Amino acid sequence: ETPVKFTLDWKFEGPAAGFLLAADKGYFKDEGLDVTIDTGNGSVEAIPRVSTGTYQMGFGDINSLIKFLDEDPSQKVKAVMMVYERPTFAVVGRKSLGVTQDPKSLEGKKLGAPPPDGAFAQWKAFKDVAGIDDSNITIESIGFPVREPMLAKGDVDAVFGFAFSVVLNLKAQGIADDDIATILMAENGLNLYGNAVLVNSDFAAENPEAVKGFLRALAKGFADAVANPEEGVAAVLRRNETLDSDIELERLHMANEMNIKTPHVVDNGFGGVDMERLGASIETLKVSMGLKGNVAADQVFDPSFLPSKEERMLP
Amino acid sequence: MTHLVFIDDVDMRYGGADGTLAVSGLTMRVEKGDFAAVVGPSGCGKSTLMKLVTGLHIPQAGTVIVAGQHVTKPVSIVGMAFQNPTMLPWRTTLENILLPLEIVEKHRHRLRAHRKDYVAQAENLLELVGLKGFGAKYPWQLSGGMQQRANLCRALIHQPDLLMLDEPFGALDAFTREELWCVIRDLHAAQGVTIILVTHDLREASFLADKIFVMSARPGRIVREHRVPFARPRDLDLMYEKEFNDLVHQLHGEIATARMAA
Amino acid sequence: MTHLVFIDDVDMRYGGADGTLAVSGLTMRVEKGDFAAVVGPSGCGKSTLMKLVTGLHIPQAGTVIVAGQHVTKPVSIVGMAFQNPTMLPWRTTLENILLPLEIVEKHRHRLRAHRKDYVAQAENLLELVGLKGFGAKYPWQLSGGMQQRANLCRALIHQPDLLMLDEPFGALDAFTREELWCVIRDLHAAQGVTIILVTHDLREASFLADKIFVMSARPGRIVREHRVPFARPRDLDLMYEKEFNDLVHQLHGEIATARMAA
Amino acid sequence: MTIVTERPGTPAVSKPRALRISWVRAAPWLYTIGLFLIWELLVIALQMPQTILPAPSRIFQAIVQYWSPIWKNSLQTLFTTTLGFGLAVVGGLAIGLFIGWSKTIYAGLYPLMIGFNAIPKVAVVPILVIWFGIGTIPAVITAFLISFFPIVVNVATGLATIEPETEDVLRALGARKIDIMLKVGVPRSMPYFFGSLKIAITLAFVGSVLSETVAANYGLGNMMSSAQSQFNVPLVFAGLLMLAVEGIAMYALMAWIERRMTGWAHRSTMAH
Amino acid sequence: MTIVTERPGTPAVSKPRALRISWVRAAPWLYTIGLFLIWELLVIALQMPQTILPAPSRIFQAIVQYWSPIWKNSLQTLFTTTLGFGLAVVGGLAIGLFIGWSKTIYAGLYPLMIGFNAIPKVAVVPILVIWFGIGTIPAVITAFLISFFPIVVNVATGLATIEPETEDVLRALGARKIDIMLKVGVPRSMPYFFGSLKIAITLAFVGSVLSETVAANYGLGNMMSSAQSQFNVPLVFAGLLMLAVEGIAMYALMAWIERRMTGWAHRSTMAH
Ligand SMILES: Nc1ncnc2c1ncn2[C@@H]1O[C@H](COP(=O)(O)OP(=O)(O)OP(=O)(O)O)[C@@H](O)[C@H]1O
Ligand SMILES: Nc1ncnc2c1ncn2[C@@H]1O[C@H](COP(=O)(O)OP(=O)(O)OP(=O)(O)O)[C@@H](O)[C@H]1O
Ligand SMILES: [Mg+2]
Ligand SMILES: [Mg+2]
Repeated sequence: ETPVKFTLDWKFEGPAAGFLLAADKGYFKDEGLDVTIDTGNGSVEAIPRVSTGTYQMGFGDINSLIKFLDEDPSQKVKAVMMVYERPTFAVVGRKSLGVTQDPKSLEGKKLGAPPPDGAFAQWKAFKDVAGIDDSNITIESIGFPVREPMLAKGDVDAVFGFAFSVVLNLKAQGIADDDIATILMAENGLNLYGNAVLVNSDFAAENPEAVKGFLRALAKGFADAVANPEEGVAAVLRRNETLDSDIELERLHMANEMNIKTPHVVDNGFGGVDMERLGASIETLKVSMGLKGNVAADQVFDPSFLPSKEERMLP
Repeated sequence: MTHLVFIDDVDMRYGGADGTLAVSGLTMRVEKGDFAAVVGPSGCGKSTLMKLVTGLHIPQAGTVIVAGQHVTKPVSIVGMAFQNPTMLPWRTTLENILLPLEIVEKHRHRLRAHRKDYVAQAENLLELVGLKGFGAKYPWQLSGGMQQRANLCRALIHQPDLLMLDEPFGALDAFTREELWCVIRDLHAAQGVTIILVTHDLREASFLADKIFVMSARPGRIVREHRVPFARPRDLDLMYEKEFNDLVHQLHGEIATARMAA
Repeated sequence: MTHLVFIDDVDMRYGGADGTLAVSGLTMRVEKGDFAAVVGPSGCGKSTLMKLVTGLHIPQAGTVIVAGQHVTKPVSIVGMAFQNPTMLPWRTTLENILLPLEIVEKHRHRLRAHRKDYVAQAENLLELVGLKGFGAKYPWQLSGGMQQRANLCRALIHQPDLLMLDEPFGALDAFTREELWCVIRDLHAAQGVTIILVTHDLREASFLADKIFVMSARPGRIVREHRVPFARPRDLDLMYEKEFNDLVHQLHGEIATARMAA
Repeated sequence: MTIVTERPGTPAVSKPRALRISWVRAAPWLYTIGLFLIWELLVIALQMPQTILPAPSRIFQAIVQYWSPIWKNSLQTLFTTTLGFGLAVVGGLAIGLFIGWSKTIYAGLYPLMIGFNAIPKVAVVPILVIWFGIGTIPAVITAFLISFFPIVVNVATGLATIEPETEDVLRALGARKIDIMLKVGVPRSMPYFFGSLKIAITLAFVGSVLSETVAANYGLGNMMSSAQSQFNVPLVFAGLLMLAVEGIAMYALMAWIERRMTGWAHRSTMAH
Repeated sequence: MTIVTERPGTPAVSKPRALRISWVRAAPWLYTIGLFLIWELLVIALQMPQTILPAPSRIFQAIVQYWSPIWKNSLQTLFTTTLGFGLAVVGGLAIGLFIGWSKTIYAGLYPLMIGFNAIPKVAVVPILVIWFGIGTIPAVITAFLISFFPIVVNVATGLATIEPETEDVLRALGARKIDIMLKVGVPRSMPYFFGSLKIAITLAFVGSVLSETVAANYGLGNMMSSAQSQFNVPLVFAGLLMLAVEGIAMYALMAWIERRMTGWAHRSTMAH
């Protein structure tokens, strides 16, 4: 068996169900892999973990990966499978504070942003494509632990974050469903990809079969998570007993709906990318993240390990 | 009674009912103006006696009367000095000497207004013990002997009726000690204060005191009281005279017996 | 030369070229088997003298020869004892006494194999100083006087040719001190070891020593050497005899003069 | 631990003595209960939502509800903490002796250590993760890094306070530096060493929890950060409470060890 | 600070003395330079990418390049730290004296403080932010919370080590508890108090940076966490370096104040 250490983007929560199911149902084992899945500390931190070879594979934000490779193209990491076909990047506000589904409603508001947040990183590009005038917008730098409580208290009018985290956390804070306004950046002109499976390029070069097997198993895992979210949530709860299964189920539903089983995926299968769109998103990132122009799409994403399209269709 | 200190059949036990019985059946009288010395084997309760007189400890049985009053709380008419000078290192020598005035009821309210008088008084005392001009120095800038002199000044500043000295010269070398004997002798002569001196040094007791109380081993009580016959003022050369050595020899024998008995 | 300790015209200055000149022109000889005492005003360089003899300090000028060898590094043929007993509190008294054996080259390699012999020897010493049966106790379980006795045992365990005592009895009460005088007196008689004793107490020096060296004030040198005429063995009652007091009186006068000169 | 004893005025044989001792015994419990009571009342009075500051009753409820994960994660944290603390003990002792060995080494390393100490260890954890992956190892190392400093400083201080006379006695016998170090330096610094363990163990907890928060699948730190991201604030506080309890327990253990191992220092005059 | 002095064998008037003192002086610089050199070489030898562990040369380059933000943020952090530290000084002194006042209070509060100390302050920051908003206030409070403990403990220890004879002298004069406290207790605990400031100030840095990382628009903590998310690792390390420098500088300042204010304690026999 080939040992593979895999790092998630975040803790064991609903959206990680696909990975955990692949492990629990023996899909990895069937491919001759001995996979350890570790929690992560943000979809950005997964990238250096993989590039240094501490983890052979991981799950991280492809936009950050582009930025990472742009800083230093010699880094040994690339994406091999797209999981969030649309990024979960969102600005979530409260209707009672004057924020609606319309991005323009953010003008003149106070927005809370954790500096390491992936959604906030796209703000520059997003405000351009959505035509927001930010001259009256104040941005407060607030950490993850206080993001939703501050929004709930009304200290800020909207916050940046992953839709499925922020919305559910807001509900946990006692904010009513119909008070929450989610502005998904991908639905408002920001044409980016989201989180992808990463691999250490040295590992991929030495064990191409292992990587292929891993992705095959993963496709099955995600298919199961889409088909049977309850089973997915059970796998998550096995690893963290303190979670609330209803909330995780809802979180998984949201991820499936908004990010994983998107219309494009339904048509073209799970896991692949459109190289042109990826190239375009690199152009977008030049605006939002100030890329130097050191990377091209084919350096970032390597589709050669993907299983066939049939194996990648989601139920 | 005309006794300044009157101790009658006192028992004092430390640390509860089954603790150490430090003194038992202790009876002792000191008159106003006396210079009394207390000698005895180590651990016999000499320091305990001091604390009984000053009201730092209250006996379980017996009577302690100081200046006509039953002692039930610390009496503020005494000055004390210990072997360790216990000067506060963050105050100058002068400020150290003035410390009792900040505490004793009688003086604390007058201190601010009459500070100049008090300082003058302290400087008088400093001159008396041979420390003129050292008031502004810190204690740690003085030698051990000088600190002990300042300590005496502190014990005297509030003009106590009674001066209690617990082995004040134990840590000093022989010559400095003799110098301070003379200082104390002169203080006693000049100020007429009553002094009780606890000491291990029989020659010190014989040279300075009018009365020497010899204590038994623990539990301590007074086994013998000597009148010291030498005329005042006394000179250091007294110590090389035969009668002096005979007195010391006798005291020595008595304490040796008291130790044996223990 | 048959002198065990030979100090000739020694200058010793602390802390660099413009530091304190502690002793200057110091000349002194001690013969094997002698009991020498060094007295002098405080700060005159008595402890410095001890450190010169033991090789803890090397003089800037002059010669120090101990047991026929120029002293250029610590000599290991001496035992030392200070006023402060410096027992290691984490070792039992016996282990403290055995400490020098773990260090001195001659013994350290033999210690493990011959431990029993050495322990027996230590217990002999303990008995000699009146501490039989206290070997297993920790130093802090002993009184000050008992610690000082153990300290003497430690100084003697490696059978040094020379025993250096720097005010070993300064912190003790008068009676304990007299007891230890007798202990030292008997040790000297029994073991024939050469002893140099530094002290402030002129009676101690007169009672114990064969020769008394009187030092001047700093920078110290020997101003006078006395032969002590009293026959051995000496008894404590000697101290109440006239000749004894005369010697003490004379020494007293000499040191007073030396102090004045400073 | 107070400047005033019950001597003045009261006879030394006093009945209330036994009573007073038991007050001192009871005080920690009384104060703890008092704290919880005030907290509870404050929460009720101010109508704090439990996502901001849950009442103690709610926290205890969370402890009962989540007892199984709390227990497992506590054990994990205790394990990493103890391991890191163990390393700090060994390393701190060694470095402390090494530093105390020479003035120059001391002068050279001390500022570096201060500088390192002023750096928040959270910043170091990601680097550790990159080298060692997540989980037990970075937590152990963080616990080590955060807790070895007080041990080093204390051991070096112990060496510095050796009485020069003790040294003279040994040097006069021809003792070498290493002899003095082994016979006197090491035992002499033991009370200081054991004294530092109490501080070190609490810091070790902080370190391992910190690291678990950022990089671990298990442990109280992970549990709390996951609960935090779920806004299960009572569970966060339950974790904090467990930490406080573990911290106090280990502190008490260290205090006990200190008393056992260095009784001589407290009974002899050598203690400060 | 070492058990061996240059006494044995060398004449006391020794030429090399001046030289040796300057070695001790130079040691901190030499060791620092040595550390950077080894680090640089290690990075080159192991071919570390700068996104993981940048070489010192790269860090210095980042310091020059980003000097303006580094400088501004450093000032902000220094400001919050100093403020929190100032509060800790006042509060720690007050609580220390209060605790030292009575055995019962001491027994009651001490375990609570240990428990609180075992809680990582990161967990407390979110609560502070919710109460006080982001920015300076929570940073100041975190710095306060993390740094007041050593001050309290030291002040209480100072009170506990008053010589009973000094107390007796005053009590025999009829001094009340408050007199003894003011005349002896407070000044007596000052050396301990000033001694604790050195530790407290480094902890205060840790606290304010921690809080800035979670919730602030300015400060080194905020700068480092944004740099981290930009993969600008040299800037992160530049921030850490600045922190270390500020920490050492403040430590030195506190050590200087300690020497100035409590000279008597070092010159008298009272300092252990
Ligand atoms: N606070 C205390 N608690 C318990 N026992 C005490 C206390 N103080 C003194 N003792 C005991 O009471 C006895 C008498 O002590 P005290 O200090 O009065 O003797 P002393 O004659 O002054 O001794 P020394 O000559 O050594 O100064 C001793 O046995 C001592 O152990
Ligand atoms: N390590 C030192 N550095 C500088 N000066 C010193 C040192 N040790 C002693 N001195 C000085 O040298 C002189 C002689 O000191 P020494 O300790 O030999 O005197 P002493 O006769 O033993 O004094 P005492 O009777 O007080 O023990 C003193 O003036 C002292 O201040
Ligand atoms: Mg006494
Ligand atoms: Mg001396």
